[in-house]
Amino acid sequence: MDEAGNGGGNGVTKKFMYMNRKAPYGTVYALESLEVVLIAAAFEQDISVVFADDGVYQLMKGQDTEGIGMKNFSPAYAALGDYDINKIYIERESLEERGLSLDDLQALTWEDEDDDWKEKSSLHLVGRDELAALIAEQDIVLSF
Amino acid sequence: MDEAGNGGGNGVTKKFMYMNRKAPYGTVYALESLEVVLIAAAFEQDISVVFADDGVYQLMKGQDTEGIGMKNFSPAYAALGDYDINKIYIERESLEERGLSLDDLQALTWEDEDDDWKEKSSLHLVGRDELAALIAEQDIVLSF
Amino acid sequence: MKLSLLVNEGPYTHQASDSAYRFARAALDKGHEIYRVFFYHDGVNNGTRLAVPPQDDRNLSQLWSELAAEHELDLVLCVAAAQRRGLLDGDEAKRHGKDADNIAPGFRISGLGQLIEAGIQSDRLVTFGD
Amino acid sequence: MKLSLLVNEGPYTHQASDSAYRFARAALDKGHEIYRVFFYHDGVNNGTRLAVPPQDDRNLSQLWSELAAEHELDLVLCVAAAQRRGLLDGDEAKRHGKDADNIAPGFRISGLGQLIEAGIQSDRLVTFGD
Amino acid sequence: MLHIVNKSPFERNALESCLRLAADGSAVLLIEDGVVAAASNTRFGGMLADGMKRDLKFFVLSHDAAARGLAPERLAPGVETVDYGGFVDLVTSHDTVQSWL
Amino acid sequence: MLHIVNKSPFERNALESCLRLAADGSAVLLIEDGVVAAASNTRFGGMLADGMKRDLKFFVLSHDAAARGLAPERLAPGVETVDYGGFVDLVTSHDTVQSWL
Repeated sequence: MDEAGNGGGNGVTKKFMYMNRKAPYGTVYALESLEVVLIAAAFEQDISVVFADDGVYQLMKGQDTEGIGMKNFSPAYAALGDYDINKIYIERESLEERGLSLDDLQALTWEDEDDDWKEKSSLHLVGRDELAALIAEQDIVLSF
Repeated sequence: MDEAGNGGGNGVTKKFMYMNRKAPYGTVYALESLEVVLIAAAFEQDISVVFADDGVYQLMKGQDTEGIGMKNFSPAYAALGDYDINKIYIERESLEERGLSLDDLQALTWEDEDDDWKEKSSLHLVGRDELAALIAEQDIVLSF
Repeated sequence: MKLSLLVNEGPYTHQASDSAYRFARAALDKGHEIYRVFFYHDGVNNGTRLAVPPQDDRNLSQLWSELAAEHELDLVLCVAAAQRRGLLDGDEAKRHGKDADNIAPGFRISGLGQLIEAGIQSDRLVTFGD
Repeated sequence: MKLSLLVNEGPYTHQASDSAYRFARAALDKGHEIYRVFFYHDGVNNGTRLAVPPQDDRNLSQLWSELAAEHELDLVLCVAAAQRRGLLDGDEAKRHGKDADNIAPGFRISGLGQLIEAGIQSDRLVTFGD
Repeated sequence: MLHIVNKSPFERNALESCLRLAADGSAVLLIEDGVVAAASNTRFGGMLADGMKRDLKFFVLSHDAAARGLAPERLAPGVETVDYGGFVDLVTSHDTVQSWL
Repeated sequence: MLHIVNKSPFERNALESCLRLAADGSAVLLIEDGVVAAASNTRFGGMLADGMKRDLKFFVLSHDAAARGLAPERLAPGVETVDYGGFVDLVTSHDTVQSWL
């Protein structure tokens, strides 16, 4: 992440949303989106990450990629909390349509510095109206 | 089409079906599928070409690509008849679902050597059951 | 206005690069500034100088190179995506012990931070992809 | 049995090349013959020797090259698709006045007729794509 | 906000997801294969009409519609056409642009 | 005949087109992102059950299901799992193979 050094922010803070709508492994978008978010973490911006449609499969527990010869990158989502990326939204309807619940997804947490470093969940289940409102207030939406 | 020279058939005749399910221009599959069919014409095989789902847009009349800076390859479909490729199937339900009829598609014809070179239509509107039966009797189905 | 573009697919297979190119030209015609064009995923394949499309077809890499030369555009290929897919400049090739490079004039290779920075510095970021 | 494969997408972006590679290995393990692997559309991008994926990731071009060497596989890149996308062997590069080539060992460039011929000569043709 | 959809709604779910998550009053631009959603006599014509009822504005990139043989008179009522210049204007006149890939 | 579907039915129409045009008695193999169609508790579970009534046989590539966290007990009843070797056997035991790209 040597790119982070250049900062580039000039003090501007924008609301960036990363919208993930694809299943992992069938295409590279999930992995390369995560790479963007991890780089973005080093810039002092207001970051949200959304998992909607087939994007919810990216967080499935128990991914085992040995048989397909690809790297299982799902453990890397845990790093989001280390970078204080804790606004992670799961669209409720997408989850339900796939017969899934939050229990099927890996837990993602962060430690709240302002609350005695208490460990809190970064995952927020949102309905579509709430998600629509969140999208509407962004400056940048990147869709993968 | 220098590749055609090698023949390669050794007298074997197989039923090849080329199934087109994508709109033209948004992706290259329609164009590169047509290139395969035109090459395939030189091999002495039993060829069918299908347009189903968004593939039916490939034959739309009046395509004008000047604005998008891409070559309009729709006139090249007319060459299919010159190669005696006359089993061109349009799935009726796909056409209707898109609010289209055969009149919206370019006419494709061939000249029947056994019938005093009469010009005949190569386009056959087939229902899904009929198309399913055609698919089931192929040796090779290539999907684009 | 200051605009940046993100191009996520290679030339020909998807229309993304064509659309982005035409959008860029229209924006420049209207007097806007293109702050950066960032090529990610298969988009890095736009940066090859080895393409030989048919005579009657457009050469997208060349169109981008020409537009960059004319308007001093900043065309950036993501280094990680480019390495995975075999797009290298002279330095990258040397560094990885490869015997050839293939990047086209007007393109440079840099990190993903350049995409984020483009988002911050530009008034708009428009994505073209599959 | 005699099998041929058609690979329509490049490495990494879609799983097609991975799936085809694992299928080919499993078929060879079972004693089948792979008559040909034909790379079309973006599939030609599998044939680059310039890819430098991360250390902990697979290198698909190299995996194909190795499998070809081990089993004398015929790996064919479609010439028209390859030219459009900047995949060239030494002869093609010279013929088109390009200063570099980038094809990997074990791959050769030929016409679409090789796909049809593979369909005719093989007992099965299996397509992997997007 | 400007939403861009470049895929056919017959093939993919991008337009549906876009319409589900676009706030009332947003603009939706159909480009590339997405233009086929704007044809008047398909089930998506109705979906666009429903969108208009909640103040969504629909635009079609004329060049992409022409390439696919969709003449202007085939487009659903209320859909406006723009050229690449109009595309640029839509981008600059909305604060945020989202492409539904 | 063996039909191969590699796309999620939530995202694309490939599975639907396949089921529409596959003759009764065909085999359908779900690979790559297509495996999510085999989860038991979605609307596609019902679509597969309808297919089985007309003698379609459904297979899922186990490695692709595992990669996406779909444990075997999540799969719809009647769906068989195969590994890459089983994929090869499906190809050799059917006269024709069609991939629904």
